[in-house]
Amino acid sequence: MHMLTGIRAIVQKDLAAEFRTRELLSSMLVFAVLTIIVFVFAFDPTKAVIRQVFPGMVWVCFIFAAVLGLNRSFVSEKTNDCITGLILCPVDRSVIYFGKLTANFIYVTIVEIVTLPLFAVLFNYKIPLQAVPALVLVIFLGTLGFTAVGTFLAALSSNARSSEVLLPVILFPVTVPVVLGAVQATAAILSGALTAEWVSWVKILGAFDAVFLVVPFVLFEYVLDM
Amino acid sequence: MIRAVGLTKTIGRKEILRGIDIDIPSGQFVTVFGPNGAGKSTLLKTLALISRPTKGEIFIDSMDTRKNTDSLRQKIGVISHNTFLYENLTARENLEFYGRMYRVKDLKNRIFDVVSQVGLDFSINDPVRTFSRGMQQRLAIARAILHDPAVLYLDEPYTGLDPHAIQILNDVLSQLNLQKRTVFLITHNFEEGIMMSDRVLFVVRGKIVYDGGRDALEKNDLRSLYLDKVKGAA
Amino acid sequence: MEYLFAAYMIIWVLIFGYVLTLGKREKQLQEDIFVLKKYLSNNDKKS
Amino acid sequence: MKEPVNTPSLTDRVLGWGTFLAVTVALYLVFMWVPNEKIQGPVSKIIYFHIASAWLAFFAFFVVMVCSIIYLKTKDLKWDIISYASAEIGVLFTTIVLVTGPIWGRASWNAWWTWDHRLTTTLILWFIYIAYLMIRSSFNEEEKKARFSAVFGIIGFIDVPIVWMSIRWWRTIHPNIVSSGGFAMDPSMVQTLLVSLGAFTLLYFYLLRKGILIQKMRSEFELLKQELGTGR
Repeated sequence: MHMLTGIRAIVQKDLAAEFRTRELLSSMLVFAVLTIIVFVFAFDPTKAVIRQVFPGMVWVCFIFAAVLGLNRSFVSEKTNDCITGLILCPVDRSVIYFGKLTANFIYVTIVEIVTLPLFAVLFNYKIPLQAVPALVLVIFLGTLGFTAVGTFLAALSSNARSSEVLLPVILFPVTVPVVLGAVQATAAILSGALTAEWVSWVKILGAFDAVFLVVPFVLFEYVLDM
Repeated sequence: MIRAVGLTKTIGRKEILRGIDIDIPSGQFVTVFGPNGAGKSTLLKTLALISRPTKGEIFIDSMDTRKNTDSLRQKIGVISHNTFLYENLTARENLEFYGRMYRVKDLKNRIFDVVSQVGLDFSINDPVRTFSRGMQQRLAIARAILHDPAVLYLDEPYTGLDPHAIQILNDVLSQLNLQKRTVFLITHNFEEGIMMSDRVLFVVRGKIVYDGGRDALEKNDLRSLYLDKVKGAA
Repeated sequence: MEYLFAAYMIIWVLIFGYVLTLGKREKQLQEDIFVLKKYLSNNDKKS
Repeated sequence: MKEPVNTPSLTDRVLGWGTFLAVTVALYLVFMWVPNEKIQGPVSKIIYFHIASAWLAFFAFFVVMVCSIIYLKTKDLKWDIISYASAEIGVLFTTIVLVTGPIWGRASWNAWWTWDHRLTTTLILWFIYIAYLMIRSSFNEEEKKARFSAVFGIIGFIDVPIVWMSIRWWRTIHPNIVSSGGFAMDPSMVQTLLVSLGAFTLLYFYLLRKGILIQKMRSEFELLKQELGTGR
C-alpha cells in the first residue's frame, strides 16, 4: 500500500511539472508526426506495399519518440540534484523506479494515442474494428517492455558524459525482442490472421515484460547508489 | 542517536574515508570542520544513507541501517548546497510531493507551519524557478524539516546565503536544538559553525583528527587548533 | 576452397591482431610505469 | 634501476605453450585428418573454428555476467577487471563468428547473409556487448564505470535467451529460402570439433590472463600518476 502512495506521488509530481511546461510531450509529439511525414515521402501512401510495412512504420515512430522522452526522464532529476532528494525518501528503491516508469509510460501512451489515428488517416489505412482490443493489448505490452528497460537504462546512462547518445545505443540491442514481437504481432493482427499466430508473440512480449519488471527490484539500487 | 563503527569508503582506488568511529548521542549538535576533499561530504552522505560505506556499520537509533534502511530514512533530513527542489513546480507542490513521500500526517497544516517558519507564506504558489537563490534555500530548509526528522544533516548550508536566510537557518537550528534534535553540520564558517555547537570534529584525509567538546574551546583557539591539526595530519 | 582459406585467414588475422595490440598495450604501460617510478624515486632522493 | 623485462609467470608460460600446442593439433586435425563433409566439400572445415569461436564468445559473456554479480556484491575492482578483459575477448570472437558465418553461408548457400536465427542472435549479441564496452568508455570514474557496466553485463546476459527465443520464432513463421541444412556428423568430425573447442578454451584463458595483467598494470600506472599528482 505504501508503495503505491510513493509511486503515485512521483507520477503526479512528474506529470504536474510536465503539463506546466509541456516541453517533453510537445517535442515527442512533433517528432512523432515528423516521422510520419518522412514515411509518407519515403513510401508512396497509394502503393500496396504500405499494407506490409505499416506495422513497422508505426513502431519505429513510437520507439523513436519514446527514446526522446526517456532521455529526459532522469536528466531532469539532475537539476538541483533532485535525484538525491528522491534517494533520501523513505521508500523502497523500486518505488522510484516504478514511479519514473509509470510517468514515462504515460507520455509514450499519449504520443501513441495521438499518432496512431494520424497514421491511419495519412496512409489511408483502415484498422478493422474487431482488431482493436488485440491491438491495444499488443501496444500496451510492447510499450511497457520498452519503457521498462528504457527507464532502467536511462537512469544508468544519465550519469554518463554524453547520455543522450549513449542511451539509444545501449537500449536498442536489449529491446530487440520487444520490437520484433510488437511489430510481428501488430502485423498479424492487422492482416486478420488467426489468433494463434499472434498469441505466441504476445507470450514473448509478456515474458520480456515480466523479466524486466522483476530485474529492477534487484538491480535498481545499484544504479541509484551514489 | 548516530553510531558508526569502522566506516570506510573507497571510490575506485581512492580511499575517501579511512576507518571512522563516531558516536553522537541524541540531541547533540555536532559541527565538522575540515579542508576541501577531506571526505566530510562523503561522511555525511554515508551517515545520511545516501551512499553505502564500503566497510563498517552505521546505527541510527540503535538500529542497523543495513536492515531497516527505508524506514530509518524517515528520521533523516538533509540540507545541502543543492536544494533538491523541482523548478517547474510551485513551492507548495514541492512540499506536497516530499510530504507524501515521507507520509507526513496532516500535511496541509504542516506545510503551512514550515513555510511560515522560513517566511515564504506569500510565495507559496509561485513556481520555484522564479525564486531567488536565498528563497530557494529557505524552501530547501522547509523541505528538510517537513517530516520533523530526528537527525538533521547540513552540508555547507551557509554558502551563497544572504544575511536574512542565514538568520532564518540559525533560527530553525536553534529551535531544533531546543526540541533536542540531533544536528550534524559541515561548514567552513567558524563563526556560524560554533555558535550552537556542543561538539567539534576535525576531519582530515578521511580520518577524525580532533574530537572535543564545545566548552573547551574559544573561537580564536578553534582557528589555531584547526590549522595545527590540519597541518599535523596532512 | 578459396572461401575456406579466406575464413581461416580472417580468424588468424583477428586473433593475432588482438594478441599484438595486447602486447603493445603491455609494453607501453610497462614503459610508462618505469618512467613514473624512476621519477618518483628521484623525487624521494631529493627531498 | 634497470627497466624490468617482461617475465611471465610459470602458469602463463605453460598456458601459452599449451594453447599453442592445442591450436596446432586442432589445425592439424581440421586440415589433414578429418574427411570433408560429403555434400559441402572442403568449405565444411570452416565450421570447426566457427563453432569453437561461438562457444568461446558465449563462455566469455557468461564470465562477464558472473564477475559482474560478484563485483556488485563485493565492490572489489578485481572482478571488474576480469569482466572487462572477458568482454573484450567475447566481442573479438563474436566478430570472428560473424565473419566466418557468412563466408560459410556464401560457399554453401550462395548467399552472404541469411537472417538465420543463430546468425541474427549472434549479431544482436555483438551489439549488446559493444554497448557494454561503450558504457565503459563513457564513464571516467573507476567506480561508476565498474558499477554501471556490471549492471549492464547482467542485464545483457539475461536478455540473450529472450532474444534467441524471439528470433527463432520469427524465423519459423518466415521460413528461410535456404534451410540451415543438415550436417551429417561423422565420429571423426565430432572428435575434431571437441579438440577445437578445447584449444579455444585454452586460448580464452591465455587471452584473459593477458588482459587482466594489462588492466592491473594500468591500475598501477594510474596509482603512480595519482601519487605524482598529490605532489610528493
